[in-house]
Amino acid sequence: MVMDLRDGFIVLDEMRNVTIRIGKVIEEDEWEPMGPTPKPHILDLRYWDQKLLERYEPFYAPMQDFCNLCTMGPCELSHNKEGACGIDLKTQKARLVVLACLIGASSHTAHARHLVHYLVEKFGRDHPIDLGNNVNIEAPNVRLVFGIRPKTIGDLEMVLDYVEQELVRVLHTLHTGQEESYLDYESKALHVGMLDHVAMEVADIAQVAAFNYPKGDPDAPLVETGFGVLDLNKPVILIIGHNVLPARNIVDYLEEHGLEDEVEVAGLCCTAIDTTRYDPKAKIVGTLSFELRAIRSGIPDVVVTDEQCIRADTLRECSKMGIPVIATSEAASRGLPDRTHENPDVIVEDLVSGRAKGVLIRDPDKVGEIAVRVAIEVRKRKGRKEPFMGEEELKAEVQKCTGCARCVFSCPHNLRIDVAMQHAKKKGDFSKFKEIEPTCIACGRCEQVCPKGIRIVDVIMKSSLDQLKSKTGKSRAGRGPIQDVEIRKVGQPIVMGTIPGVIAAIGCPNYPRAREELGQIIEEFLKRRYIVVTSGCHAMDLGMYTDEEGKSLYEKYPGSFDAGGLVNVGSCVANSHISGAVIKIAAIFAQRPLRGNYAEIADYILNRIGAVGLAWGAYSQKAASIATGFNRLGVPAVVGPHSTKYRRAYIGKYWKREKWWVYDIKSKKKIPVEPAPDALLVCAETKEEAIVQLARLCIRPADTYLGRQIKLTHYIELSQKYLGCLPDDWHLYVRTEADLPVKMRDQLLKILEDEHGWKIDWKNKKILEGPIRQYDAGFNPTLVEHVYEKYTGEKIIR
Amino acid sequence: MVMDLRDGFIVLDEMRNVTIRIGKVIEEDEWEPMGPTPKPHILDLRYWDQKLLERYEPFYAPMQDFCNLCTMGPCELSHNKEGACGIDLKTQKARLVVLACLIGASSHTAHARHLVHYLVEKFGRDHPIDLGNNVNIEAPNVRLVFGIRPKTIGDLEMVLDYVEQELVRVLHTLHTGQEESYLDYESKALHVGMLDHVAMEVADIAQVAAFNYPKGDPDAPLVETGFGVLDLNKPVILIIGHNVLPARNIVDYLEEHGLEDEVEVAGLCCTAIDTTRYDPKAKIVGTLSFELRAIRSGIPDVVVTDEQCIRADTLRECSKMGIPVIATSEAASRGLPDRTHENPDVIVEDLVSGRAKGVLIRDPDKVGEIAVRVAIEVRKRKGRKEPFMGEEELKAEVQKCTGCARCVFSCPHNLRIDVAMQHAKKKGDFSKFKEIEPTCIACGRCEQVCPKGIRIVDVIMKSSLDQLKSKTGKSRAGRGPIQDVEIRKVGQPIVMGTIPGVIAAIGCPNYPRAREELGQIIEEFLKRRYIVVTSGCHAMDLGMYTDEEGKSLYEKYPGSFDAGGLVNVGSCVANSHISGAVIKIAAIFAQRPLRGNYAEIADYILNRIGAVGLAWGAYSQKAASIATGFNRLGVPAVVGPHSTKYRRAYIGKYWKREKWWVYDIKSKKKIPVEPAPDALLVCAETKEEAIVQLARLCIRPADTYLGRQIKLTHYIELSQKYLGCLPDDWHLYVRTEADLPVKMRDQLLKILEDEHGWKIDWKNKKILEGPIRQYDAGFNPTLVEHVYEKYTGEKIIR
Amino acid sequence: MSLDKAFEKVTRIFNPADIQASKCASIIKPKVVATMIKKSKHPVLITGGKLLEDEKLVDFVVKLHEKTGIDVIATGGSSRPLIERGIKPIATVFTLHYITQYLIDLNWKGFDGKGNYDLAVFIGFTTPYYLSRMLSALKHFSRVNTISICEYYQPHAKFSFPNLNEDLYYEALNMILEV
Amino acid sequence: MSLDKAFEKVTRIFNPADIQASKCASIIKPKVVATMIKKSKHPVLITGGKLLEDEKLVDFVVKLHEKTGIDVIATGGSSRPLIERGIKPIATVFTLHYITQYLIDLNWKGFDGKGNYDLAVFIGFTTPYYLSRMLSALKHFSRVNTISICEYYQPHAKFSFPNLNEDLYYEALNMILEV
Ligand code: SF4
Ligand code: SF4
Ligand code: SF4
Ligand code: SF4
Ligand code: SF4
Ligand code: SF4
Ligand code: SF4
Ligand code: SF4
Repeated sequence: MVMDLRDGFIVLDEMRNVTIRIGKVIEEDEWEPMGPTPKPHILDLRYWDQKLLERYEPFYAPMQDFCNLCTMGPCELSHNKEGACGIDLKTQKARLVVLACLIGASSHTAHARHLVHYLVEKFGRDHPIDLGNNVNIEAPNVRLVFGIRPKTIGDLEMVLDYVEQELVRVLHTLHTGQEESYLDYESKALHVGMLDHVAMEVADIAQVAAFNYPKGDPDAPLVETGFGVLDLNKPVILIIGHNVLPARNIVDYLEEHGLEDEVEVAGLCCTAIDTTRYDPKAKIVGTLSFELRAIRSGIPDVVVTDEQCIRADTLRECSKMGIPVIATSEAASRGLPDRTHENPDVIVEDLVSGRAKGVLIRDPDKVGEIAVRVAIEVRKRKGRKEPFMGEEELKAEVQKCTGCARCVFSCPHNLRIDVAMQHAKKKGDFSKFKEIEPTCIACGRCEQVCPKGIRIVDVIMKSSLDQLKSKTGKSRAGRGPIQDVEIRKVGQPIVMGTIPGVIAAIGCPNYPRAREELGQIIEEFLKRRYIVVTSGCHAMDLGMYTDEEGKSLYEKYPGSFDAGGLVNVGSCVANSHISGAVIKIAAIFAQRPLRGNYAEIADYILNRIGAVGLAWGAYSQKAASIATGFNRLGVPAVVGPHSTKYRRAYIGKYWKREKWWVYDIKSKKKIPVEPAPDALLVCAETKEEAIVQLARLCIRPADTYLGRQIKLTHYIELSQKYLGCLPDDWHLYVRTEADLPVKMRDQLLKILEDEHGWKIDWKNKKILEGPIRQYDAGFNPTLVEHVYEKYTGEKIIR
Repeated sequence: MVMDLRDGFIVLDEMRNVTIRIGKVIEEDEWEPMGPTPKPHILDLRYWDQKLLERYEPFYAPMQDFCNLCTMGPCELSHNKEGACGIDLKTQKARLVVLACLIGASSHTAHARHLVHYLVEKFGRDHPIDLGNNVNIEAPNVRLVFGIRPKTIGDLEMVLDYVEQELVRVLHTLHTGQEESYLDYESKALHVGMLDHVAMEVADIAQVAAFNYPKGDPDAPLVETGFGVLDLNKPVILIIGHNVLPARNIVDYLEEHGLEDEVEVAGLCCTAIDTTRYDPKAKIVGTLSFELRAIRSGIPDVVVTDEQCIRADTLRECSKMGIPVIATSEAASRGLPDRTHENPDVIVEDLVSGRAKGVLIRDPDKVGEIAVRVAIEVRKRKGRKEPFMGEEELKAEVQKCTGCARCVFSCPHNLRIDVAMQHAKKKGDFSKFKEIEPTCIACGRCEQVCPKGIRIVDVIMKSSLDQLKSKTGKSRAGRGPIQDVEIRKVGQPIVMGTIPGVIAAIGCPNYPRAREELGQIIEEFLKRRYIVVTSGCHAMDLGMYTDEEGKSLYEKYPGSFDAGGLVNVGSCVANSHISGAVIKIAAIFAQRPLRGNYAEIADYILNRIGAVGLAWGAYSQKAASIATGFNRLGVPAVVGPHSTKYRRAYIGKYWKREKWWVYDIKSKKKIPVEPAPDALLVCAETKEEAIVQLARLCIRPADTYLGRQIKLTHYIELSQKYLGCLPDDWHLYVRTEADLPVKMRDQLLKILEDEHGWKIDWKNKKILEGPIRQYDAGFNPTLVEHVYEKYTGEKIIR
Repeated sequence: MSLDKAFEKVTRIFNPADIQASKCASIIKPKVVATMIKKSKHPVLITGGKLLEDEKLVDFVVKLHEKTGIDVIATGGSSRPLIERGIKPIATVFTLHYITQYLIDLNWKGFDGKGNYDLAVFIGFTTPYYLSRMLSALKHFSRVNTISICEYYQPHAKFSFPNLNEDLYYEALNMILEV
Repeated sequence: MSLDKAFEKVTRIFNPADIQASKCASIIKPKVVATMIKKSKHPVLITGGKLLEDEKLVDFVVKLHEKTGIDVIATGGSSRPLIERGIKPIATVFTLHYITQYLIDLNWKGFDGKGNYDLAVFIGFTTPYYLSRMLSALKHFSRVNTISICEYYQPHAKFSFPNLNEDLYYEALNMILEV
């Protein structure tokens, strides 16, 4: 339906001085009846949160014993004491969790707002949201939460109005003197997480629709990825951040001026991903952990920053290397002068000559020219730069080390720099730095405390340069949404459990140990034909994880959302396609209504869809809010050990039998269920542990026996492989002998009899007594009263 | 202009299935040409902030050496080290300041949104914003920042849309890895402060317009105020918080049921103020510092809480006293069950019987009935309660004390509870508790650490009950906006300086020492015929500061915005009328255009209007953002010592001569000026110091000689009175002998000659050489290039 | 108290909040660790993923278990080497996060049904920051006594080894076994 | 380092950030205060509002000034009693906030034009939390040495008296004068 009416003014003759502005053209056709909670406010889904929080008890690990949030403090809250405002430590920590989620969700919302605002100006409010023929449910999160089907970019504005309003309302609740119960803050965190997925979806569908990114294409192009991919013979523009607009303008400028092959455009962090969705010829240098390295290498001729996950010392570091900086965002203006409206010639000359260390250019459409001209001109005048550190320098640096170990204690990983330095100093052997490199996140904290001022990051980089460069491979460009047809195909096997699970690898690069562990984890699941989806920094790191032939997993596994597929959805904001896919399973396969129907869908997902997130590193506030959004939707996440510093986890207790129940719509009874999944957010320490947890958390109450059998088989096999034994709790998931892995059936039945006291009919190899509940093929679980009432037609007396 | 068209749908015949929703009816008559910055985004006023920050250098006093905001940390940042993301300590602290301001501004914005949403539902979008005949500039902050004249409640919605959008954009910038310069975070804090005043204005004019509060009435009724005002023979409903809606419903219910005289309605914190604006028969119990006391006293029969500045242990504390709680806000749901839609009979019975300790009622319109019925029924069943502590109990408590002094070290004021306890224990003399009481903010932190579990708050309250009760007086109900006619009258004397200043006492109750010091400070300025405005907790505390005859300052000084007047504008959100009044001076007296013209107006205020804020206690995030909003507008603030814990101040350096300059529109020159004011935010330690600073910071470059003379006279007199000498810097403010206080002229000229080396023509008693600049009656200063260019018609070459 | 004494006493704090730390772990000597395990009614040893790469730690755990009979909860995959050495941990699949969550719950009956543990001894965590957070949770919200015998000092434990270099560390572990 | 020694050394920190405090003030003895003032090139004594209510503090400041000639910056109104006792503070109207802001600035010439101060001694602040914040600012952002001789320990100073009870406190002040 195309309309000619646009926003604007209609002048009515009878009413002088009055114009009527037509705000929004709302399409009111009833594509689906409205569910109970369109545009939910803070308290509207609290009843659902209470269900989750009752089972998945919030766990708090304070980072500090104090609160400083107002001037009645600081308050010492150790041992759960109360501060001057009456808040206790637990509630205070929950408050900080809400804050982290708010910052994360605001980042995506502001990003979305910026994109939508820009696109409305450029393409008009009516620019259609067309994600290709195979994507009919274009915005599952928006439909689910807000209750509309957005048709045009303009429709997204009111969605953002709503999200912003809610975020501000939640931020308000952080004011001193409010919530008394950590559970209420958790409900707010979950609310914010949900909003975050809406905002991410708005951002990503807007850019996919407007910029012609791949539209759910499983065969999206492969993109060069890694520290070693740059062609150093060309001028290099390095773009760091998360907002594609300036990068796009650079790519466009190059094309318009026929310079595509003259200049190397490389991205760091999510901007890298989105730039390659726009232009697969662009390259991905790496994640946040490569920012300092990329700058210190001296390779870039100009650095362009936009927003989020960019080091706050970018200008300082670039200036040390003589690299000019173009800041482009209100979020990271770096104290630079705003020169948006000045003559580009003057700006270029100032940057190239070094008169200006950097400039702020607020208009993304003006960045391309300046960045390209600066890069070319810098290269022309200065030529290729010297390597950032000579062999002699390296040796001299190492000689300075006294072995004081201050660096070790300031390092997030306690990397033994002192040992590596002393070893190199005494033996001339730098190999220990190569061991350190894959774990080092190049954060530079060690340098801040080194009394000798050793350039530790450079020493590590220099010592392991070959290794760093050789970790180069191919990523698949972010494909955006999952197609409805794909969902149609895998919906049933996922819900039945015959596809054992969906693993979503979606985190940041602060892994516990070597970067390659992520690849090892993922490969285990790809081989076992789980569906693997990925995004952001994890997606990039996977592109650098290659086999002996130099092939990355993207080259070895198909890009389709299917068993054994490896799907890169895109940048951080594309995570919404992962939640979207899970929502679409409920909508397309199970025909559950989406519109404003959050609790029913989340409940469906929690009970039926074996999807689990993996954030092996997860440093940011965005990661906190994304994970929390998945949690509200009923998707658990396994996170790396650094994530304990988020302070909060959601961990259920399998031994509290009274907490594990559902209403069964079929039998119309409240019945006990197996504790599956038994956590919504939990940290693993090692990759071994992560693998087992991921398999474990894929189990769902609604698995068919075949599905359960497959899931249990993987779980048990992985446990045996990595933990050396059967998992402690496998029996909890057994409802019938048919659930048991076929090959182990006898052995396991014996254990059930001997160790767990179950009654077995050995003749028929049947379980007679023991399981938490009987298996019933028509089992139809829900935790939500109104869902139960809707499908049974019966009222629950509470 | 009244229109019949409302928001809704027009169905156009030609377009089936399509309805057009009329969003906003925008009145487009050109009441004033649009200025340069309507609806400014983050960077749009950065140039103005840079002017301020260049002079008023941000000062940081970290509360902790660390940052924990993401999982790459915690990072140790002492001595301005950088964290793993590259941020240094200073920038990190600036980031936290932005956070505090954001929480504060969000509180007011969410409050405003709630009110507007409610009022639109109740009264319709077209309900006019009519603030009475004498208030034509109804919304100076909205006009100045957003650029419209709001005519109806509905017009306020788009203002809030804008504010919310901006707040989210700023919140985004707190994500790890963004700003590199503390100056850019400060610019964002200032932006948020400005938005806060817009949000506050929206909230207050909406409620004034809808609820028929006093509309700028200098003779607004006097209201009983203090811990001793309650009639204990009646059932008591205690309302705590900041959002009038539930309180209003209680008052309405009483009236509708003829129960006004049967039930005592008392408020704590800003709700108290707004309730008395709605119904002056209601009473004000006190500020935040009285919340725990009011509950512990056992007097309330029911406690109703809404939002902000309510203790986070309210339910716990009430439950200990057997007082049922009705929570009404999404911001403080206290873990209580949502019973909004249940039968009131059941709820009342549950609360009265104690089966339910509290309930959450989300709909303010349902609170009245439940609160009133519970109060009456509780009183009926339980009668008047025993006093909260008997004499014997008091003695027994004190006996337990071991003098370990843990309470002392946990007390925000280090009050010597140990000494008072030991004294009482040994001598049976409880008088030391009476000395403690006026400083104690009844926060309860001491009780949290007392190993003997002594009820310290109760001991203090019991020992000083007479004193507490006797601090009872009258406040003037909040009058809302300042009338345009008042502005017309005082505009000139303020700008000329002949009214020496406007002191705005607008803070929280965590004073450094005794509560009465606030009254002492204010009285000093009232006597000297400064204009004093007040709001929030300061306004209430002033109502309890009485003379021997029991008269409060409100009874002794008129309520008009005029020399020697004491104006209570209202609750926290009414602070916008104070910024509004200052803006109106520029608009009405100086005829400067307001619309979207922020920098010019702020510049005008900074250079000309001797208004200074005083927040003697300022604990909250709201206070942080309000003060920051005043600062952006060019209004400095003196704050109490606890406010150092906000971590940041803005303090200029008089000795950096190069920083103190303006463009003079008259002489068309850039000329040096006196450092007036030389700080935008500074803490005073004692009331003596505060008084002198307030007088000092009223001085402005544009003072006429008469005005300067008057201001200097007060400054010097107060310095002599309280500091024992001439102030160090008085000579900096002397431009001509006419600036000097008449009575001291000779003496001061002598000092200028002897100590400062000025040349004096003793015959004519004229200064020949010495001052920073010559006095010029036509002096027309500005710091802003485009203002200079506008009024001179000349371009500045930078 | 005399003036001299007042100055001798290292009074670190004016207002504890002001320096951002309430109380740090006391340093515990190896012998005392052994004694505490012996004296405790229901102790448990919790092992971490470092056992996957450090044979000496596995050795130590095996010996301590043999000597004192202390039950072992193996996390992070540390069960595999222990099982290979013939130890049967009482739990293997629950991460340290789960274990800590359980320990905090007064109603937990332990893996042996005998009730919650009164002493938790931690060893072998590759990622000291993970353990640190868990010790913080236990400090604030549980009644369990905690001892860290990891290589780095753990401030949030009730008792902890100090930072030790490799050799000293294994020597310290050996001393626990000698008692 | 032997094992025994390693255990004797009270190693408080694994990761300093982990316990939220970097470094606290060293306790300083009265004699050392006197010595430091004497040895310093450009010391200054900064007094606070407590002098308005505590005659003994005024006494002390007067004597210290007479004995050492140290310049006095009087804040919080503390100038009045000092002036009454014949002292002429070099500044009276600037609050502690201003003074701290100035002290941080390397380009400040001091009130006497001789350059910034190298030692700032603080006494008589009614509100220890205000002083605490200022000391924190000076710790992180300035090169000035700071000594607090207030009644309560000030962790953010470079040197501080410990928490002292009234009698001990005045005794300590007297000892400064005795040197
Ligand atoms: S918010 Fe509460 S706990 Fe935090 S500092 Fe303020 S009074 Fe203390
Ligand atoms: S801090 Fe510097 S000197 Fe000390 S061990 Fe580390 S690298 Fe060597
Ligand atoms: S740069 Fe690497 S070695 Fe240095 S502190 Fe960061 S992670 Fe550790
Ligand atoms: S995955 Fe994490 S580090 Fe990477 S861009 Fe997203 S938030 Fe930043
Ligand atoms: S935000 Fe920066 S300084 Fe703070 S914890 Fe994270 S990395 Fe460290
Ligand atoms: S903490 Fe308790 S026992 Fe100790 S001095 Fe204070 S009141 Fe007395
Ligand atoms: S209740 Fe009063 S005495 Fe107790 S800590 Fe708070 S302010 Fe100090
Ligand atoms: S003045 Fe302060 S304490 Fe009082 S209501 Fe306002 S913010 Fe709260």
